[in-house]
This record gives sequence, C-alpha cells and structure tokens, in this order.
Amino acid sequence: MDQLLQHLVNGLVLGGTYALLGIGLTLIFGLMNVVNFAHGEFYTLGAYVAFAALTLAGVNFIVGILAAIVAGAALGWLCEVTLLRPLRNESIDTTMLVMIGVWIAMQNGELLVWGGVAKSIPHPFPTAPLVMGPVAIAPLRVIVLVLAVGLIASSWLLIHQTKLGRAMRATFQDRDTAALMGVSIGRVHAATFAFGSALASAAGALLGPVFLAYPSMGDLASLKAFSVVILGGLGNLTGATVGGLLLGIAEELGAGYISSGYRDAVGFVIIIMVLVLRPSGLFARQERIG
Amino acid sequence: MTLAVSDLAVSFGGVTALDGVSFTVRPGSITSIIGPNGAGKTTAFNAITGYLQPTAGRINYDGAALTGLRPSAIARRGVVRTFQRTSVFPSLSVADNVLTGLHLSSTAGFLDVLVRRRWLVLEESSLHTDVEEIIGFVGLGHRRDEMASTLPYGEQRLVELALALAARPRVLLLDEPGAGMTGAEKTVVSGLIRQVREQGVTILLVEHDMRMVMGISDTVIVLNHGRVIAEGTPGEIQAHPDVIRAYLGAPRGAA
Amino acid sequence: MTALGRGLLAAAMVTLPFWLADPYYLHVVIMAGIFGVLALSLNLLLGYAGQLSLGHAAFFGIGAYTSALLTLKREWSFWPALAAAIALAAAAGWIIGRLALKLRGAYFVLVTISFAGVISLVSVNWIELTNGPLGLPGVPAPDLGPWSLRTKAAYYYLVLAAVALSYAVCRRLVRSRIGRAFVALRENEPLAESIGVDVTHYLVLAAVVSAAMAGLGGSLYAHYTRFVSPEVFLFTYTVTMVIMVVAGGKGTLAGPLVGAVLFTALPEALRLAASWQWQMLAYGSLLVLLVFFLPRGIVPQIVASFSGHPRSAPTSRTPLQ
Amino acid sequence: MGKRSIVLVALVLVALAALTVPGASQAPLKIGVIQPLSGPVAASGNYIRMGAEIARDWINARGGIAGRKVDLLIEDNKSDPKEAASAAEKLIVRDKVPVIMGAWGSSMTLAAMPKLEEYGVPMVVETSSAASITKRGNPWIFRISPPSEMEALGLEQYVDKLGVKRVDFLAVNTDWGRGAISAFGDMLQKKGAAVGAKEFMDQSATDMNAQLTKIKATGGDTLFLTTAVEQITLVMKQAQEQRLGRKIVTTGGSSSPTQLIKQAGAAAEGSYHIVFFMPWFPEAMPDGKLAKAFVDEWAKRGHPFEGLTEGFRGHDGIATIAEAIKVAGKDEAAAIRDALWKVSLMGVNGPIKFEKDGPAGKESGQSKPSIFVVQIRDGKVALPDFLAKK
Repeated sequence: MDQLLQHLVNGLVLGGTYALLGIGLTLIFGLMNVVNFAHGEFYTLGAYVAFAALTLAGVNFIVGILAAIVAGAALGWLCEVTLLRPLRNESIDTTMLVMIGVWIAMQNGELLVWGGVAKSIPHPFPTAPLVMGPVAIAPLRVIVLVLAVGLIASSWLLIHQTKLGRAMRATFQDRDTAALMGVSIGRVHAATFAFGSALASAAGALLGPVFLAYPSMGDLASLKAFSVVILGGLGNLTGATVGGLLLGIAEELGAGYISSGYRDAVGFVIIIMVLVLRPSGLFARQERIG
Repeated sequence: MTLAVSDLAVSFGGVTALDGVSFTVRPGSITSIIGPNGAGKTTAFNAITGYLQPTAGRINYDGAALTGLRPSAIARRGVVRTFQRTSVFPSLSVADNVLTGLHLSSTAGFLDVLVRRRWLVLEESSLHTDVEEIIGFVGLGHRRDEMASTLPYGEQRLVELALALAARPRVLLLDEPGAGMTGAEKTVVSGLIRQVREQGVTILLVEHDMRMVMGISDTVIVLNHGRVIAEGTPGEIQAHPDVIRAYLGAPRGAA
Repeated sequence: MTALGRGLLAAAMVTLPFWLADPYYLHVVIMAGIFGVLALSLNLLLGYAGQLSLGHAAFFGIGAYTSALLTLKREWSFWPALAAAIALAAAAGWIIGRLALKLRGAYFVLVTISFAGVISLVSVNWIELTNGPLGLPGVPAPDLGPWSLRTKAAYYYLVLAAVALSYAVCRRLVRSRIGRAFVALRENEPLAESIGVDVTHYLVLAAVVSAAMAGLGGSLYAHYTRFVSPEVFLFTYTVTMVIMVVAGGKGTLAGPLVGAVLFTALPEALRLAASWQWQMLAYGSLLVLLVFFLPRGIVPQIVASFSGHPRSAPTSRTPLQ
Repeated sequence: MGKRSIVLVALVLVALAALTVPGASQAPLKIGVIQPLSGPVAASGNYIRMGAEIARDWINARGGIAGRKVDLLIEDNKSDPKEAASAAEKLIVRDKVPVIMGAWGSSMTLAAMPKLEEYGVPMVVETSSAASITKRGNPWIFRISPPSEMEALGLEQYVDKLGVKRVDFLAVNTDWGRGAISAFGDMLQKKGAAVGAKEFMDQSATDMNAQLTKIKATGGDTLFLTTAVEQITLVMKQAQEQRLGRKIVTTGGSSSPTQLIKQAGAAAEGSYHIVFFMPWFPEAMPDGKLAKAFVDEWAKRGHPFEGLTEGFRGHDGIATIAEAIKVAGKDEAAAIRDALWKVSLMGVNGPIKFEKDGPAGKESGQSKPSIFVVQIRDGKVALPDFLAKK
C-alpha cells in the first residue's frame, strides 16, 4: 500500500511534465498539421539556455526559466517563418521531413556547442525530501509541478481569453473560414509554433535541474509528447493535460508492478488500445482546440 | 430492379434528420428529391449508399437488402452516387480519374497482376477503350491529360459524373449535379442525364434548380423536416399545396 | 527514360562489381540496395496508398530477426528462412493494415510508432528468444546451391535481384487496377468507395505487401551484416526510410531508389568529406535544404523540369483525419 | 532547370566529389578508431578519443614508431551497430588501416567483428564487456577491458568487507547491464548473499522512481548499479529523494565519481565504485608515473577531470597497438595480430598482456586488467572505508 502511494505520487509528478510537453505539441500538431519531430529539441534548448543563464550569466532560477521561454519562442518563430511558411501548401510528410532535418541538425549542433557530457543545472531549493507519511518527494519536484500547473493554466487562459487564442481556435476549426473572417493565418501559425516551442523550452528549463541536460535528451521527450497528444486528442489542451498525467501514472505502475524492462511498452500499449477503441483520443468528443 | 426505401430514419445525437421516409424509385425513371435546406436529402443519399448507418428502416434494391453494406459493396451492386461537394481524384489526370473509376469493370487480383496473365493485357486495353468512350460522352476529350484539380469547376463536376458512370451504375444517385454551374453547363448536364437514362440507368437526383428538376424528372419526391410531404409528377408537385407552403416558408433563389 | 538509357543503366548494374573494384564502394552500394528495397516497400504504403507508417522498422526488424533466428537456432538454410521472414513480416503488416482501417493520418502514424516500440521492447526483453540487447552474432552467409554468397560481389547480385524483384512487384501493382485502387484511397477515400473500391481489402493488401517487402530487406540485412541486435528497430531506421521516400519522390517508382542511393551515399560521403563533429550536423542541414528546395522530391522535380510542365503538380495533402 | 534544380545538382556534385577524394599518402602509420562520438553515449566515446589522442601525441613526440608518425583515423559509429560495421569497412578498405581500436559498446563491437574476419584486420577492444566477444572464436579480437565476469571476480575479495547480505540490481537494459547483473548476481550468490529485485531502465530513461520504489520494498542492504554516469547521477538523486538508504555499488568503471560528486552532491555520499583507473591518487596505480603523467596531460589539455575514468582506455588501447606495431616491425595486419600475442606493456590501468580465450584454434586475446574500488566520502573520492581502516 505504501508502495502504491509512492508510485502514484511519482506518476503524478512525471505526468505533469509529460502534460507540459504534450500541450505545446498538441497545438502545433492540431492547428498546423505539422508532425514536429523537433519538438524535443526545443525541450533540450530550454535546458541548455537555463544552464547557460544560471551558471554562466549567474541569474536567478526564475529568470533562467524566463530566458528559456523567450529563447524557445524566438527560435520557434524563426523556424516557422523561414522553414514552414514557404512549405505551407505541401503535404504533411514534406513538413515532417523538414522538421526531421531540423531535429538532426539541432541535436548535433548542441553536441558541437556543449559537448556530449551531461550538464547538471543548479537550483536554489533544498535537496532533503519532503516526507508525508510513507511518501517522499523532493522540494524541487513540487516546485516544478506547481510551475507546470501554472504554465498549463496560462496556456488555457491564452487560448480562451485572448484575441490570439480566438484566432487560433477559429483557425483550428476551419482554416479557410477563419481566413475569410480576417484572421491572418500566417501570423496565427507563427504564434502557435512560437508558443508551442516556448512551452517545450519551459519544460526543458524546469526539468533540466531535476534531471540533466544533454544533447539527446529531446528524443524521449518528443516520443512522450506525441503519446500525450494522441491520448488527449489533437488540439485538446484538457486532453493533453489529463493524458499526460494518465501516461505518467500508467508507466509508473507498469514499471512498478509488471516489469521495468517493459516500462515504455506500457505507454505504447495504452496508446494502441486507446486508438483502437477510441480512435480520436480519450477525451475528444469531437476535435476542437481549447 | 427497384430501389425501395422504407421507414428510413436517421438521427445524430438527438437530432432527427430523417423520420420514417419511404419511397420507391421505378426502374428506368428519373426521380428527383427536392426540399428546403436541411430537409434530409443528402442524409438520405448517404444512408442509401452506405456512408451512414440508418437508425431504423430498410433499403432494398433488386429484392436484396442494402442496409448494413459498405459503400463499396453497394457500388458493386450497381448503386452508385456522386457527392454534393466536388469530389475527384485531384492529382490524377482526367483519363486516369476515369480509369480508376473503372475499378469494377476489371477483375484482376493480386496474383493475376504479379504474374501478368495474358488476359490482363486484353482487359487493360479494353479499359482504355472505355475511358475514351466515357470521356467523349461527357465531352472532356480536350481535357483528357489535364490534372483534374486544375480544371474549372463545371468541368470537375463532369469528371465526377464520368467517374460515376465508369462504375457502370444501374441506379445513379446524383447529389446536386448542377450546383455552381452556368446555365449552359446545366443544359449540357441535363442532356447527359437524359442520355444516361436512355441507356437504361435509373436516376435518383437531388437538385435545387427547379427548372432542371421539373424539366427532366418523371417523378418528384418532396422532403421537409425529414419526412416525405409529397410525391408525384412535376406537374402535380408544382400544384401541391404542402409543397408551396414548405417553399414559401423557406423561399430560396437559384441554387 | 529512353530505352537506351534504361539498357545502359541495366548493363551498368549487372557489370558493377567488375568496374567498381573497391569493396568499400561495393559495401555502400549493397547497403543502398537493401535500403532501396525498404524504401520501395514504404513507398507502396506512403506514396501510393497514402498511409504514413512510422513503424516500418518493425517489419524490417521482424524480417531480420526471423531470418537470423531460424538460420542460427533451427539451422534452416537461407532460402526457407528468407521466405519465413517475408511471411512473418507480412503477418505483422496484416495487423497494421487492420488497424489502419480505423485510424488515419496522425493517429495511424502514432499507432505504427507504438507498434514498432512494443516490438522493439520485446526484442530487448525476451532474452530466451532474441538474446536480448546482446543481439545475435554470426548469422550465416547465404548459399545458392553449391555456392556460398559470402563475397561482396555475390551478395551484390543477391541484393540486385531483390531490388529488381521489388521494383517489378511495385511496378506491376502500381500499373494495375490494384495500384489505381491504392491511389484512389490516397486521393479521396469516400470517392474511392463510391466507385466500388473495397477499403478494407486494399489497405490491408498495401500493408501486407509493403511489410513483406520490408521483411525481405530485413533478411538481406541480417545475412549481410551477419549480426542482428535490437537496434534494427531504432526509430532512425524508419526515419531514414521516410527521408529516402519523400526526398526521392513519393508516389513515383524511381523516387525511392534514387532516395536510397543518395541517402546511403551521403553519410558515407560526409564521412570522407568532413570530420565526425560536422557529419550529422551537415546531414541534417542538407536534408532541410533539400526539402526546402525540392519539396516534392527529386524525381518529380526532374520529371517536371524535363517535361516542361509547371512544378505545381499538387500532390494531394495526405489526409490528416 | 530552375534554381532549385541547380542546387540539387550542386548537392549531388559535392557528394560525388567527396566520394572521389583520393586516399592519404602512405607515410604515417595508420590506426583506425571507431567510437560513439554522437548519439546517447557520445560523452564516453569522446573521452576515449581524447585519451587515444594523448597516446598518439606522446608516441609522435618520442619520434613515432621506427621513425614513422602515428595517425589516428577516427570514425563515429553513432551508437548504432550498422554504422560500426560501415565504419570498419571504410577504415579497412578505403583507408587501408592495418589495425583498429573500438567500438565501445558490445553490440557495436559484435557488428564490426565479421568485417575483421573478412579482411583479416585485428581490433583492440577497449570498453566492451560482453563475454561473447572473446568466446565467439574470432582470432582478430584483443580485449583490454574486463568482461563482466572478470570484473565480478575482481570484486569478490571485498564482498565480505562491504557487508553485502541482500542485494538488489538496477541496470541499463543493454548487453552491458544485463551481463553485469548475471555476472555479479552469480558471484554474490556464491558468496552467500541473497538476490532481491533485478530491475532495468531504458538507456534514455530519466525517471527511475518506479524501479526504486520497487527496490525499496525488498528490504535489502546493497544496490548494485550498472549504467552510464548520467543515469547513475539520476538514480542517486532519486534514491535520495525516496530515502532508499542503501549501500550503492556501481560497476563497469564508467561511473566517474568526480562527476557524481559534482552533479549528485550529497546523494552520492558513501557510494562505492568499481573503477579501472584512480585518477585521484594516480600514484597508487601499478605504474604511478605513467598514470600521473596521463592525469597531468589530460588537465593540460583542458579535458574535464571526470572523463579520465573513461579516457585512460583510449590511451591504453593505442599504446597496446603501438607496442604491437613496434614488435611486428611493420604495419601489416597479420603481423600486428601475431605481435599482439607477444606484447607486454604497462598501461595506465596496469600490465597488459593477452591470454587465449574462446574455442581452440580460433582464440581471441583477453588481457586481465586491474580492478579497483573507491568510495565517495565527505564529498571526496577516497579508498573505501574498509581498506582505509586497515
């Protein structure tokens, strides 16, 4: 029983980070129809920017995370404007291929700049665990979970309460109609990609201190983000949030009670089952953004 | 050879689109379904051709049930449709569109194709003859090698008609074949429809253009709010009080 | 291509080991041939039937493992093992094909990734069968009657035959009513159904043939490198196949082969041209440039520039939902 | 032809031009090196490369071998067996190297091995731990790293002092991790310890809480940990968060305690590490002078200190090969192979001398490296408490 509680807490924290990764991707995937294999590279970017800001520039933790968000947004915007915009009328696999190229180039660029050795990102929080009965958790993880929830909430507000969010939702429903209604599709796409990339980058900056920063860290992140998108349904923020948590908890329980060698298989099998039984994701009654 | 629809009902999540519709389509006739927007015309088409499962009711053709069959199986039985929105194979040429449409006119299976049976060559060449014949019939000979998506709208609708004809229908369901066409193009289409009927194909038509409907139909069925409110010859329908009321309630211009 | 060009190409291919004496080049050519089979196979599903499978490495890996296990543990000879590899991969393709019926576009992409992920984890964890992460060394070289196909030149001819066979199968399929049915499904599925194309039958057929061909590639790979490990299921193998197909020109017969040759030679050329730090960076950047300038692939671009048609042949967007 | 076609043609031409660059001239002695320089284990591969470069520069500074300079031809296997085989092919056929050092991971080494047999070129294996490498009967293989069984035997003498009664395992799910679990498991059982959980993690996994929660429930006293230093860091941090409270012993020699102190901090305190090189006290190594010189040179080049526990293997591999070339008196593959049987030298690790291993008539060479145990105490690397007390 104690073990189960600890597994559930572990899964919750892990799932929160999956959710953060999934939200950025679900917007890009759902709204722009781009299979963004470079999503995990923005996650890596965030971790390295945070590392650079915290150790080389010596700023404080929150400023480091903000720097990562700004860098992710800027590079995401640049990427959309220079690479994806000219290819907007091409098929989904053409844009996917371009993002595969970006993925390979970014990862090896990072290897060139930072070397292959993992970097440990400092943080100001105590390392002694918080203990609640049978459950132990590091303070940093609690902070990360809180910040992740905050970021998820701000994303929700952005989508539902701002003009940009309305334009994004309209574009997701029907690009042509949105364009007729005066929405600048180009601007919406650039904003979406920048926003999604910034979220991935923020996730990297948050998780970097929990884990480590190294060039190939984004590969697993991309895979998990895709899984979350599918569990939650394309373009569905709530779905991505709940899907992330579910995936985290399921993996944790799978590794705890079935076999740790098949840990990632648990996630895959859930995805296959969800897709076969409920092809549009767990939460999508009909696809929508928001 | 009769297409018979009985007590057909379709509802989507509480909204009833068709509510106990029954009619029969006489072999060799041109029968039109008319009605205001949202009356359930396209829903009826979708149910008949297997694109959606009716909540209740039966659809029989030639004595056998079509209900529950997949669209491709229904097409194989000779009941073929076109779509309300232009629907072609966009990146194929006109000739390749029609050649693809001749799917049911050929029989080769996987192994036949791999070992390239001798009769296959004959079959392919006869298909190519059919392609020319069908393209000629709809009057797109001058466009045969152009990509379908680059054609003007009216001609794309003709490609669509050619595709449907290539499936060798015995009953042809046309969903607004004249929509978006110029008057001259509509005349051409009406002529084609008549010619198709001359060849023994039963036609079921959904169309908003009353002149076209009244000009070519043998029988007209009027739907409103998911029910049949009238059925008869064009003359009878034009004089039918319920129909006039339905249309006055929702007056409409040319489609 | 003219008949003369085709004849010259065929002659060049058949005589290649005689004028390309350097075994390293021959090695690159053999790898290009194996990947050519894989790219042709993916193209059938992606380029013609319009289903983007990102789990194609699963079929490749299943073929490689089947062939390796049967020759190593059951001491089968190469040819029946090859047949079994093809058959088992085809069976896996059948499963994926059935899934494809319910799932399209992005969802199909994800289910194929997940499928490959599960198979890969099985190969790592089912130690008794697969020897786990250690892999299976010592896969024997194939025999043809009394001759061992141990030498590079002999293996080259085996691979060449496989490429020719795969190409011929693709060509016959594509130019038949079956290929037209594939394309119809890619272009407009409801319309395809309305003219009597049985979606179930043709999607499953496309997946089965494609997977079988990938299984062939896997078996050839196993007996050439003589070593199979769970890395054959790596996502990078699928990515490489997709790069070859899309960059070469999906939905064309020659595109995947051109892509396979180019993208097998490119990393090796970079090996020679740049020090290791820059190789993958250059590879990624070149890929971006290539897609950027030739979004529809090399072969369609060349065809278009020779036939004088405008470039704007809009390949239909692969439907996402 | 549009602008885009021209770009395409240019790309193709660049590729072709690159393919036809002629091979280098014959003068220097060429040694091939195959390492994972990109991909998930790039850090380790690069440390090995740095060590190999030190060995090369030292040899060349001493005037080379019989007046000929040594040239390292370094290839990246991208942590992928296919690439390892391709790299071996390229080195042997294109670059005509008579001897190779490689290829880090066991599956990479195993994939390259058929090429060695095909062309008759020896390879000195510097890192791989799978037993099957020397047991397969490939007479071109000479290994200076210990297979897991040898490593386990090396630890045997300390088991009682470590006080291992109930042991759990957590290892990376690769040949290395699996091999370590079975080798150390056998050895510990023989010594009378009970074996609890055997848990695995994916090479790229970052969250090991599930495994640790499970291990925590077994009530053992020691955790054997086998993986790369990054994952060891994560496991230690997460073990601390979960208050696991076990003795941790890392195996495989890749653990780089210095890096652990830096990155895991207090979480690494008290842990034991099996290493094959002790750069903290080089004087204690079998050849203290050589070890000291290597540590100094490493620092002079600005390489990170934590890379030393990997990097020395690059040095020892190249030193072994250089010695063999010297003994052979020529740079021919078969002569170098024969000479490798005769070499006897001091590496940074200790004496290197090959003994026969594997099926009779087709034996591979296996050297018996020195194995050490260190402990992290008070934020520093020290000899283990049980040795220090003596």
